[in-house]
Amino acid sequence: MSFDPAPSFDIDVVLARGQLEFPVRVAGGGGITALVGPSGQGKTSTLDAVAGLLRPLSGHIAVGGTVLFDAARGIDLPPERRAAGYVFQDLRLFPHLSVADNLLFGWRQAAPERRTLALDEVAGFLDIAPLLARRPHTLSGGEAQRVAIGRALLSGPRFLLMDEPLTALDPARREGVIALIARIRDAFALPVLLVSHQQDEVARLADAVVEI
Amino acid sequence: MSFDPAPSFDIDVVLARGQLEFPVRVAGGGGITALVGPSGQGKTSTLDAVAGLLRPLSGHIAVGGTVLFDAARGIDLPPERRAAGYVFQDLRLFPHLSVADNLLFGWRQAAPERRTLALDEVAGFLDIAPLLARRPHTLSGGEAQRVAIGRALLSGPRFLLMDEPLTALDPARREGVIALIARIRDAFALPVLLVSHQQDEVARLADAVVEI
Amino acid sequence: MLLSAQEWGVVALSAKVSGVAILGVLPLAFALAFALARGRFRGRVLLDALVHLPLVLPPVVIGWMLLVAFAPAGPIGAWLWRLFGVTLLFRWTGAALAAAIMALPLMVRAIRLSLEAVDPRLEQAARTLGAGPWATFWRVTLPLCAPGIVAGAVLGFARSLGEFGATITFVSNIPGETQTLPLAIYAALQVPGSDATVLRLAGVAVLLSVLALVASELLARRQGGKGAHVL
Amino acid sequence: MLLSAQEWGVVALSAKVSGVAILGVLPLAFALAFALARGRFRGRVLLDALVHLPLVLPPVVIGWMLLVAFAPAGPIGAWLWRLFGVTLLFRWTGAALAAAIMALPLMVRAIRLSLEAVDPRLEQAARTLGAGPWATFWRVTLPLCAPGIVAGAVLGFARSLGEFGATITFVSNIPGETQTLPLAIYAALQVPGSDATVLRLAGVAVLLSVLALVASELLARRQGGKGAHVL
Amino acid sequence: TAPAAENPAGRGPLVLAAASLQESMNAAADRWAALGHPRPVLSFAASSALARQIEAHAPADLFVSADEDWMDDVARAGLVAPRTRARLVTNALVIVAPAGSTLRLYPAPGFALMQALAGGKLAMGDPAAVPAGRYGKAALERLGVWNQVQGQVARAENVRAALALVAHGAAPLGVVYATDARAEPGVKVVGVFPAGSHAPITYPVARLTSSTHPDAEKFRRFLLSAEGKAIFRRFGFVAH
Ligand SMILES: Nc1ncnc2c1ncn2[C@@H]1O[C@H](COP(=O)(O)OP(=O)(O)OP(=O)(O)O)[C@@H](O)[C@H]1O
Ligand SMILES: Nc1ncnc2c1ncn2[C@@H]1O[C@H](COP(=O)(O)OP(=O)(O)OP(=O)(O)O)[C@@H](O)[C@H]1O
Ligand SMILES: [Mg+2]
Ligand SMILES: [Mg+2]
Repeated sequence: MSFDPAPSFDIDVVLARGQLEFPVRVAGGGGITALVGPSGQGKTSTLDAVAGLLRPLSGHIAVGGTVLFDAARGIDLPPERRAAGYVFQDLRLFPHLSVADNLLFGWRQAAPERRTLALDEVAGFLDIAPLLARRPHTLSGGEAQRVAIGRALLSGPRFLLMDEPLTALDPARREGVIALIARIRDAFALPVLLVSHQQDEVARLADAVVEI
Repeated sequence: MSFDPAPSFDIDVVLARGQLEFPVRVAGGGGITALVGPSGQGKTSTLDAVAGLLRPLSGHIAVGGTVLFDAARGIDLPPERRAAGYVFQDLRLFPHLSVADNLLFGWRQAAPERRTLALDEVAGFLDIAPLLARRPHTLSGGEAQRVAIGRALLSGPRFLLMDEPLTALDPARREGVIALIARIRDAFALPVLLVSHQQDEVARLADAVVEI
Repeated sequence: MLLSAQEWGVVALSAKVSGVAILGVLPLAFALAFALARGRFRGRVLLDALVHLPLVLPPVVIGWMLLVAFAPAGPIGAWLWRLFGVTLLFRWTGAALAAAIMALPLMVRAIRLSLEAVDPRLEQAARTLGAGPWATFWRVTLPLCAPGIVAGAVLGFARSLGEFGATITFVSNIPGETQTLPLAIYAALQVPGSDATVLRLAGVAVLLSVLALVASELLARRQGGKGAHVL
Repeated sequence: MLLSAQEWGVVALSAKVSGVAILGVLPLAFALAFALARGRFRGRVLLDALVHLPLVLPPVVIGWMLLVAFAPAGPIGAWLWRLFGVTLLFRWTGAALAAAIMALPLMVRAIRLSLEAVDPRLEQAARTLGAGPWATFWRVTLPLCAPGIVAGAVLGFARSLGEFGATITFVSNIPGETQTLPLAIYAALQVPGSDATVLRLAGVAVLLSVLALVASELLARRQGGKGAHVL
Repeated sequence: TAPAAENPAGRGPLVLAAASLQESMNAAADRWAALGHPRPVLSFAASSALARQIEAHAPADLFVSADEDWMDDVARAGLVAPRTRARLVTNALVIVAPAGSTLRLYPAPGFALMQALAGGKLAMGDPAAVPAGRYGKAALERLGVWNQVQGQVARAENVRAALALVAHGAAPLGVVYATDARAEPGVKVVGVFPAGSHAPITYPVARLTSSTHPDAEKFRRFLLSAEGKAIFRRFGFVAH
């Protein structure tokens, strides 16, 4: 595995969800940073904050040297300018679009030079090529999860946020996706923030582990 | 672990989903039967058929000696008379009800003699007691999954259908829930059909493994 | 806003007629919405068209049809009279019937829209939890389409408040019995120089509808608002 | 169904007036629905009440208000005449305006209901995928509330077809220019013994609305039907 | 400056006329067209609606009202062209019953209208709104029976709606114009109010100041001519 020497994720914020307020600090070394911790501790909230969907009460967020949020300096990039490839815990496929249109949703928005991957390639790797014409509600759990991963990868992201992206996959497919993520990280030097409860997964993939 | 000598799940059906038709055969020995297999192979469809949500093209389904479906004999119990405790892969919590009302939804429908568990007990074991007044959309992934498990357990089921019920749980909580499931199986002699991609989970829990 | 005693009577009658009309027709509206949203029977489009009829035809025609049907010698009127000794002609109950019929299509559409948005997977979940079709309906389907029911009721109430053509044609304009606000406004409009009366009565009508709107907003807020999305 | 050439003209005019009214007012209806569903500004209830106004007041009053506003000396009419040299008085465009205003509340409600059912999490997902607020609106929000837009358009079209009171008060009853189906029906109703004409014209109105209904059903089916639930 | 009425070639003057004149005005327009003129464009609605349109400066040529009050209102607004207002026709007030009735009433002071109703409704135009209702109420007051029957009155939107109530058996008796009774085969006249029991029922016509159509005045004069009045008499109006 190749390491990126620059700190990939530099997060130091206070988040609020409902009545709850909690501080989050992540300093990823580069490559894949695993975010682990008990359920309900704020992992998804952290990813939301990095993606620009949850505004922190204070602090700053930088990824690969780019400041996305800084309360003190009044910086708060809107989500669409952060270019996160976010695989949501609850997937959030677009019900009104076919699988192919879901996959290409971000790709079509992206600047041409960021379209580093092609639909066929991703669909092949994720084994979802036969599903392209289907609507999301006809997919099995694991199929939907792979489509969500493919959609994030195809959007030309500058970094990946993956919230338990492999839970619904069988061991063989999980291997394939893990290999794909590792390959993409290396080929495009993409920082990845990965939430996972699977210790083996974390041990095999992560370059750094952050406990929340 | 104590074994039930009667075959718990006796499933021999042909299912149809979309264009697809596939045969499914499960003969569980008793206790917990694990259903494993690649994504999109029909595990969820099988559970739907046992719960009465997907009508097989042909064949029969019996659980613990009770025939739920038999195409030849024209038997097809409606879902509410099958008393399945179904933990859905997509959870399906009721968005208009509080967590407490979600948990008690089946309990309130159940005959008093089937109310073998109490809300406090289940909420305590699943560590969701502080969430009872909340609405489902404010829950984290793991919290929602535990509520879904609790709702199924509280409905006074005659058997459990669990579709990857532990994916969003941290290791500690997963241990707790596994212990709870084992305890319930033993205390009430409940047959359990468990879909899981986690080999360690399957190895530790399952009395029988069926490959699909 | 100062109203005469007689004008207060008109306002009270309007509120009564509209209220009774909407509450009375709500179950029918729901049943029709349900049939149109879920049913897969032949003649669905025909039923749909029938429900829209009161919108498409000028209200006076609807009033005229009601008159023909409910006249003492009419097909329904004769029957009502023989069996129950009641007639709707020239009665406030007839005004309520006219208002209900005119409001029906609006209510059906709103409820239907909400029903079609109910996720059938939640109904399945309720069934596996031991709820039969009826319990599932009461405990899941109905509460999930509450926004549509409230919207339909508000829309229907507003429409009832404004109902004129069918009412005056069917039950005529009898002070204290069938003279609702629009009929009083119409009467004022026919007299040269009574614009002030028209505006005063119109103001009261608007006030009544604002009250209904505010009530519906409060109801919707209590119902939980944004929580209606499936996790 | 045999219509005279003049009656065909009435039917064509009605279709034109209703079609133009609905297509023209649809963007406004959407904007209002959006503001009411999403906006958290002061005066929301007031705006809501204003939108409901055409329902609550008798149509004749709305027609009269339009007449006052769009008269050559009226606040809007004078301005229209000075700037563009047009007047809506006694013109089919005025009939379309009246129909649009009467249909507006129905359309706003239906669209609003659909908008409120759109899952904001999907809009968030679109944003993270690089879609700005506008792209998210066009590619996610708008298609997700298509059922409400179609329902609103159908409801509004039906209401426009039946519009009578505001129209005759605002633009009078001029054959070939403002005499839509309901006005022609009214004219026939005034002549004793012309029940057959009334029924024939009413039949045509119903037929027109059935066509609109069938078109909307086909549109809804193409749009994907049951697929609108979030996974 | 008010927009002038357009006069596209071949289009006649725009005449705003009370709805109860529909058949007779159409016949007059047909006759006028047969004489080689462009057929006038006729718009029928309630007199009140038409008067308000005129007062909003809608570009029209002639106004034929069902009562003098609304014509007065228009005149007060200065919208009637000088010396063009004239009485077009007059009408009589009658009592009608469903066609099969054998009743016969002689409206005179204290006549037995209440008994004739036998608990049913007396259909008439809304006295507060419709001219026919106003005349009817005045006549019944003059004959001293209004106080008895006023609780039984069904006030209809217009006189034709009152007629329909009787024709469909919803009301046993109605007070309508003689012209309406004549046109509806479902009713028969069972009594005629004496002319002195109410103010003369007149239909005024006038040219409007907004009129620009060259035929407008000519058509107005045609309506008031012997030939025009003959047409109105065919429909039961009184015209001298
Ligand atoms: N409505 C539908 N139309 C077409 N195909 C469908 C439909 N519903 C399900 N399928 C297909 O049926 C197959 C079985 O689905 P099922 O959900 O049972 O799989 P599964 O074994 O549970 O998979 P996973 O492990 O990914 O959850 C899948 O290939 C799925 O794509
Ligand atoms: N709208 C809300 N109102 C109240 N509390 C909320 C709301 N949204 C989230 N929370 C709470 O915030 C906490 C953090 O949630 P978050 O989803 O970030 O947890 P998580 O670490 O991702 O958990 P999991 O592993 O279960 O997915 C949880 O305790 C959750 O209950
Ligand atoms: Mg989470
Ligand atoms: Mg599955």
